[in-house]
Amino acid sequence: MYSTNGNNIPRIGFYICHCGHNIASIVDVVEVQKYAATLPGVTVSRDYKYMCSDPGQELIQQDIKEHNLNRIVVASCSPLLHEHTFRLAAEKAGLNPYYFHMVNVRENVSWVHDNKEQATEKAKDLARAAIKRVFFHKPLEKKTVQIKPDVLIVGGGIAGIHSALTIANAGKHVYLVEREPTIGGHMAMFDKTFPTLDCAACILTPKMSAVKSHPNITLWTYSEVEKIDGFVGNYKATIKRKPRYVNEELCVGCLDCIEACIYKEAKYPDEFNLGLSKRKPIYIPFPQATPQVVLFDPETCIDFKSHRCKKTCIEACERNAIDLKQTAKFEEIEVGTVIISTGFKTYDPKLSPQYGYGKLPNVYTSLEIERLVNASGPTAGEVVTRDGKKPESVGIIHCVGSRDEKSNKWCSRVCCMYSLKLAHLIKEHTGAEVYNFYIDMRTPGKGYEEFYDKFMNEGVHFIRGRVAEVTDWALVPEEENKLTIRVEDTLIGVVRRIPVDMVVLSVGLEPREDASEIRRMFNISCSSEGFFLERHPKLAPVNTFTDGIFIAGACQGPKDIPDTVAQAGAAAEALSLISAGKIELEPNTAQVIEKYCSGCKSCIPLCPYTAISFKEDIKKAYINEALCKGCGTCVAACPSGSITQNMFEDEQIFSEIEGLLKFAGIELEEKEVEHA
Amino acid sequence: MPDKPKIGFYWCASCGGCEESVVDLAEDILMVTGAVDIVFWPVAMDFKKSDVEKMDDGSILATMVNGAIRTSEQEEMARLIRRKSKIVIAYGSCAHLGGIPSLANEFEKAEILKYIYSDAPSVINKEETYPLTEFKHNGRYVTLPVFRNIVRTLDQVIDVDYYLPGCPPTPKLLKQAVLTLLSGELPPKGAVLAPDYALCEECPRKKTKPDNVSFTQFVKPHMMLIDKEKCLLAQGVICMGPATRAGCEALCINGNMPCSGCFGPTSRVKDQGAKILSSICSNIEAKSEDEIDTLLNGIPDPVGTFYRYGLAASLLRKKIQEGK
Amino acid sequence: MGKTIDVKTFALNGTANGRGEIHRRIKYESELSRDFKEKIAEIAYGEKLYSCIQCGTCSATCPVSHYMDYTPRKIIQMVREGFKEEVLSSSTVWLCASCYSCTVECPKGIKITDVMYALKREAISSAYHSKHFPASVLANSFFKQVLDHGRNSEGPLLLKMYLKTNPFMLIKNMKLGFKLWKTGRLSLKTEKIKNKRNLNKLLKNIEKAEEAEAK
Amino acid sequence: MLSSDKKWEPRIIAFFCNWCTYTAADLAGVSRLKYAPNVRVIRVMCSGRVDPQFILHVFASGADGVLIGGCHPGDCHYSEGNYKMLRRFMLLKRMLKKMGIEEDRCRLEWISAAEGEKVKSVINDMVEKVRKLGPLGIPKRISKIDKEIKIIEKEINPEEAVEHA
Amino acid sequence: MRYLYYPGCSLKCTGRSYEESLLAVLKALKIDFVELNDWNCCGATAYMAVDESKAFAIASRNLALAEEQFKNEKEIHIIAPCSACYMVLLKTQNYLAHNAGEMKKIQSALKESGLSYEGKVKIRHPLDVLVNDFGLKEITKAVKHHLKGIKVASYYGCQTVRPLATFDDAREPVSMDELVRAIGAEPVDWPLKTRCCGASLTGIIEQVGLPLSYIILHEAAKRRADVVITACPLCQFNLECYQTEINKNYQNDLRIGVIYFSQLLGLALGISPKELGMQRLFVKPEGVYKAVKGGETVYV
Repeated sequence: MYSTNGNNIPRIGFYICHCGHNIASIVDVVEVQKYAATLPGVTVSRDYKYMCSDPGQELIQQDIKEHNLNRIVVASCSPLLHEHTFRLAAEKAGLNPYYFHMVNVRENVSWVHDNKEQATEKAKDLARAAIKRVFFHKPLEKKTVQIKPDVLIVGGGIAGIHSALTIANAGKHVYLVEREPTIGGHMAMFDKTFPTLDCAACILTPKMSAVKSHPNITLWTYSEVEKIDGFVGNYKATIKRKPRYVNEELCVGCLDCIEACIYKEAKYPDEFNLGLSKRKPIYIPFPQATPQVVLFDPETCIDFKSHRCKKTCIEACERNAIDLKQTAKFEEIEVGTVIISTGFKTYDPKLSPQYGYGKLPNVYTSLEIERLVNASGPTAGEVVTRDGKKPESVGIIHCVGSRDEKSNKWCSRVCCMYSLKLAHLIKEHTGAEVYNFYIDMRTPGKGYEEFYDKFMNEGVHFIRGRVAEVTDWALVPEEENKLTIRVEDTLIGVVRRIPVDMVVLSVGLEPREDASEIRRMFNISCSSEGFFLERHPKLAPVNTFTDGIFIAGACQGPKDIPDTVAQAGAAAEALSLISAGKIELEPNTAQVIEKYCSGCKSCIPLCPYTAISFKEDIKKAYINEALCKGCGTCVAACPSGSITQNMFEDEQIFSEIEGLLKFAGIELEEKEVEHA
Repeated sequence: MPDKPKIGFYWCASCGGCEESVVDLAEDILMVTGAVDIVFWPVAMDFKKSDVEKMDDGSILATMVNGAIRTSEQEEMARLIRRKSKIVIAYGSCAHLGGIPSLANEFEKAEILKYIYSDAPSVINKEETYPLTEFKHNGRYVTLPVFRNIVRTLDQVIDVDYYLPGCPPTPKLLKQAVLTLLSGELPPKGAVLAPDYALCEECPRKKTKPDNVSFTQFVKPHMMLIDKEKCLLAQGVICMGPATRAGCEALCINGNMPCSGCFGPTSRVKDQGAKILSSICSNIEAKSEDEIDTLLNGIPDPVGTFYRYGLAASLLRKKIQEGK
Repeated sequence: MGKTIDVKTFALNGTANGRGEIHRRIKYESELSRDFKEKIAEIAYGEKLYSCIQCGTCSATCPVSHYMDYTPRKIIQMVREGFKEEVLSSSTVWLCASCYSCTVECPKGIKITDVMYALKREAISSAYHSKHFPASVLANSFFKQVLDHGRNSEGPLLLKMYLKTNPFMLIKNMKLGFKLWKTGRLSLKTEKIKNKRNLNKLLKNIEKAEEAEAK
Repeated sequence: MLSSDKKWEPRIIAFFCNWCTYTAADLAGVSRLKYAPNVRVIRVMCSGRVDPQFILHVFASGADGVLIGGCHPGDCHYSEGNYKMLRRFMLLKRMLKKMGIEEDRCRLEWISAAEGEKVKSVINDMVEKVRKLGPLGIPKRISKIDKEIKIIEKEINPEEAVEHA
Repeated sequence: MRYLYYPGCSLKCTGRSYEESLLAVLKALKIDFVELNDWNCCGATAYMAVDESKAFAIASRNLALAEEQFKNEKEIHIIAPCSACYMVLLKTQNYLAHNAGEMKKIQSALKESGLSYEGKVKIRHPLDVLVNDFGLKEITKAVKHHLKGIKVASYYGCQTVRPLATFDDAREPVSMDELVRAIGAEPVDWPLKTRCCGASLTGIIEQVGLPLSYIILHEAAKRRADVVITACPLCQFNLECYQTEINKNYQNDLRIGVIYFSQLLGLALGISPKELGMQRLFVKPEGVYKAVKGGETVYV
């Protein structure tokens, strides 16, 4: 057990951090330190350059021992950042870590105010409130829960695939759930990858088949997470497996059924090729699709519409794999951790009508060009315009749907590099004059600037200017029957009109449309642009605010392939949790004080986790601590004040309020110190 | 036999019901009068202030003061009693929490006087005559007590040792209190001499309360036929029971009326009204602001409903006067 | 300021016809007006000009930028950097036709048309303003007419402008004017509002408020 | 010794839920957004923990305003704590109005973890609105009223006055 | 609902036929309106170039007059047909709504001159009123001559949809095209709907202004438009009255009718060209006249 250092009389250690200049440049830390020293209960008051550093922590530990401190208050950054650090420091010195309280004078004070005097006043108030609050702190025991070893990964793009393999190779079981009929994500659509220009399929397909054949991976494609409940270490998920109308176990991917389909010609737009080619109602997304299983599109299959098809496909299947009566299946699984790697979507350039996408046929998105230049794409790698002509000149417009207040404010990070790649590939395939229109060229990364340099030497035009419009009206004869790009060549300061045969819009990366639903389902947050929010950009980049839920890849923000793969860190985090076997949770649970509870049942329906039940034998409410997650709603609602919450007791909050308001010029009576 | 302990009763701003409750002891009053000397009880016996002033300080064992403090005279008497008594007990809701009189704290003193002396429909006061605290009559000054700006609980004026809650306290509680006093085994100072759990605990309808009270409407008792068996909250009637100290043995509920909160909150609650509000509102079913709003129209007077006996003792104490 | 070692423009020997003129293209910090950008940023949403990324969308979308001596993009940068003299004496601000396409297209939400208005006002109140540039004369004549009559009468307005700037234009446009007059689309009558006093009072009050504000 | 002699500044206490609004306030900090220094934040796990007693206590202790920040409806980390707060808040507001406390002094806002900008605008807006309303100063008002008993105490019974201060 | 009508200076002069045709259309469709009493110049673009505060002040006088004249009406909607007036009034209103300091200043200045403005006015473009309040279906019902077979290039100009209008898209406006479709004609899909006509530059710096008008007319003709319709008196003036000058300068034989959308609509509604002020045109829109004469007459 921890020493309480004779906690009947609080002996408080108060520490304020300079955080270099971060705090000290706005808050007069010495003044706060001196002021705190005058407050009742404060035994030691210090200011220090970096409280979170080792010497800073040692300072606290030494004081605990030397001055017999039994309460610690540190005024520094946000508790979301370093509360844990300081608790640990106190614990190491033998003090129960819950005798510690943190004051946020950085994010809440020095970073958001510029009036030094007022900021210092505010810091003093916050310090006083905390000092008053710790009088009522109590020693608490941490709560630990077991971690189930299985992992759920949502999204089978390169991020999900890589994480799945990492975890599976470590001997843990993975459920990989992918919405589309195949894994591979956006990367499977690419021809080459920058900056090495190696073939995307050559890197990706071996990994895809490794996923399929790995004994530790259960792969569910064409499936979605329907529901998830529970808490870290103990999640229960329901996976909906949409019907493919083909038995996955039986289908070997021979594709005879596709051949046999009564539609002799493919006539429906192929999703994987973005509509640049056609498919039949029974199809496989692309030759290397994993798993190699065909599926039906009930929207276009005659039998689904009229029930009058000859069903030649069924006849053709030797393994009797086709089952037109198949329905959705639901799988229930229990996992300890979840990795969300749902990726991104590209900006819809129809929202920027000045570029004519959807109206002018020879305006393409970069993703469409990826398919066009791809040897296994709709044109077998031949770059031709929609009217079948080889373009003589091509304009690539950067930042479409990026760096624009009207669409997306952010830089999508990958467009400069993939535009360079496409410029090269188009030039290679067609020999056309290629123009790149960019605002700023962003090539930070290993080998990236060299990549840029190479294509400048290849004779690609680089025009610094954001294109105002792509139009089909001609001002001069050379523009007749061409697409004209109007742009200011800002490095020269002259407006130019450049006629081209093909325009490529380098569309930016956006959150998926349903990111918000996923966020709600998994109880995580999104940042303002809609990408999932990491717990901390540097200290916990793949963690979320919900324990046991990690994020990887472009669902967290635009990322290229190397960075996405590097985020297999999410897998490492999951593995480290699994190998620890258990996790400590905040002991901020609520309890009913049995002797005071009148059994009014007001609290029972309030708990979203059904942690509160009514004990029929004694006619009183009871909180199951294992289920309680510490929101405190029942505490606030208990009409007779008979529920308390650890770490957020009424007395603690009342004292915090009083502590804060003493600056109002009202001397509130110091509360009598009460202890259990 | 040594002198019997001396006991006093006094009333301030109250209805007299508390005095009545003493008589409600019935034959037990003989037990009380047998055990103590009642040295001061203006409602029943003719004592003058000067008689009390003559007593030695601390010579009364205990005085039970009922009623809230609204005038200077009540204040003066409270102080006098404090000086003469070893123990002062705030008797009944008014002394304890301000009681019904403290609902006047929803208004300014001037508003009250104006209404009483000129605006009330039964009043004709064309000359706008208002009571004076001092006037000359036949060459002599006559004074009246000052009407204070706020209604106070007894402990907001003097130091109070114990509280006997209720409007009025039940004879059972009074008897227990007297016996406790006489036993000499005194509870800690400041104690409320009633159980420290809420009324539901002793409510006969407790078992009929569903696990999930989800309010879809609020009705006032006169608007419906109340089921005599079923929990009132389950019927949509605002019952203060869950936020009110037990001890009355659910008198009102037995009369098929909801608890209106006269025993005040439990010791762990600072503000009874805020707590019942929190509890009831948390369990409203509606989610949209419009729906919630419509539902809340069923509680037209939240202050009067939730602070019927306790406005003076509430955190806000008094309505904020505008423009200050 | 001390003597400067270089001159702004000089002619090469024997090429004084202007073709061989050489211009100095250096700007010294002392020649800049540092407070210029703040003055311009005072307009509504004016501070947005600080976030210009110099992408040139404004210049590219502008229907008349190819006649301007500095493109709108350059103007923004010059304002930010205090090139007051060049900006206020440029043709750019007077060529702006207020079509607002730059404002709509700007990816950073800069109200470029409003910036141009602010520059027009600055130019008029400063010494850099050309008294004979027709666009500014038109603006001034318009201003005066509305001040005097509350309404604008196109006939007298154009007449005044041509007289002040380029009487030849007047002769050239006589035919058009006659045709307009014949079809009832032009009159030399001056339109007036009834309650002119009310308008004058309003403008006086605004003036007073402005003065009070300036103090 | 503190601000009583200085120019009055609004004093606002805020209760921010740990998951959304407190995180948003951190984001505002990390983004170095500048806002009025009049708000002191108390962190709670969920807006559902905000007991109406806290709000009344804040007012009674001398603050001029209370701001509660929770997750947007549907986004609560604890599923529905914010709704519970909303319901309490709506009745509390009616009650506060009856008790003479202006509507602008008590505010409930949904601010998600991403809305650092909203923390700034809400705080600035609230500080301005409360500034317009002027000080609430309940303790001062009460102590002013309570002077009446002390004065009379001395007049009537000079010797009593000493006993109870 | 009754609307307030704010003509603006141009509609009393070069844009006379815009007023004539618009009012005739409103009357034919039984849209109730009354002219704003003693309105003054909106300030237009030129005023803004000289004095910002005064520009907002004179524009706001109109808004204040509207509030006075319609003080008993529930809603105050001002129809401002001239693009510049529409934009300036809208801008003033927006500016005052978002700038409390300026609003206060203007309010007190107005007050001292016996007026008041509270921000209750809504500024409406006639296109907005016709398409969104009156409704395209109702317009189709009222059509007497379906203008079948004629191709119409809708030209919105700059300030009708930029930068503040909310009734249509600033880059790809469609309301006029929808109107064209509603009266049976065929809208031309072309990219110059909102490109600048040269505005006041055409009159003062011909070398800059004329080419702009030329580009628009050229493209409309190239896309085989029978007529160009506009919603702005200055656009109409530039595109129509300078056609001779344009032909002289750019050696072209351009001859394309440029009329107000209200004139086209008026013809479809069976109003005589004279009532619509079409005798004032320099370039007669022959194609349109033919369609009216030859088109089937529908009696409702």
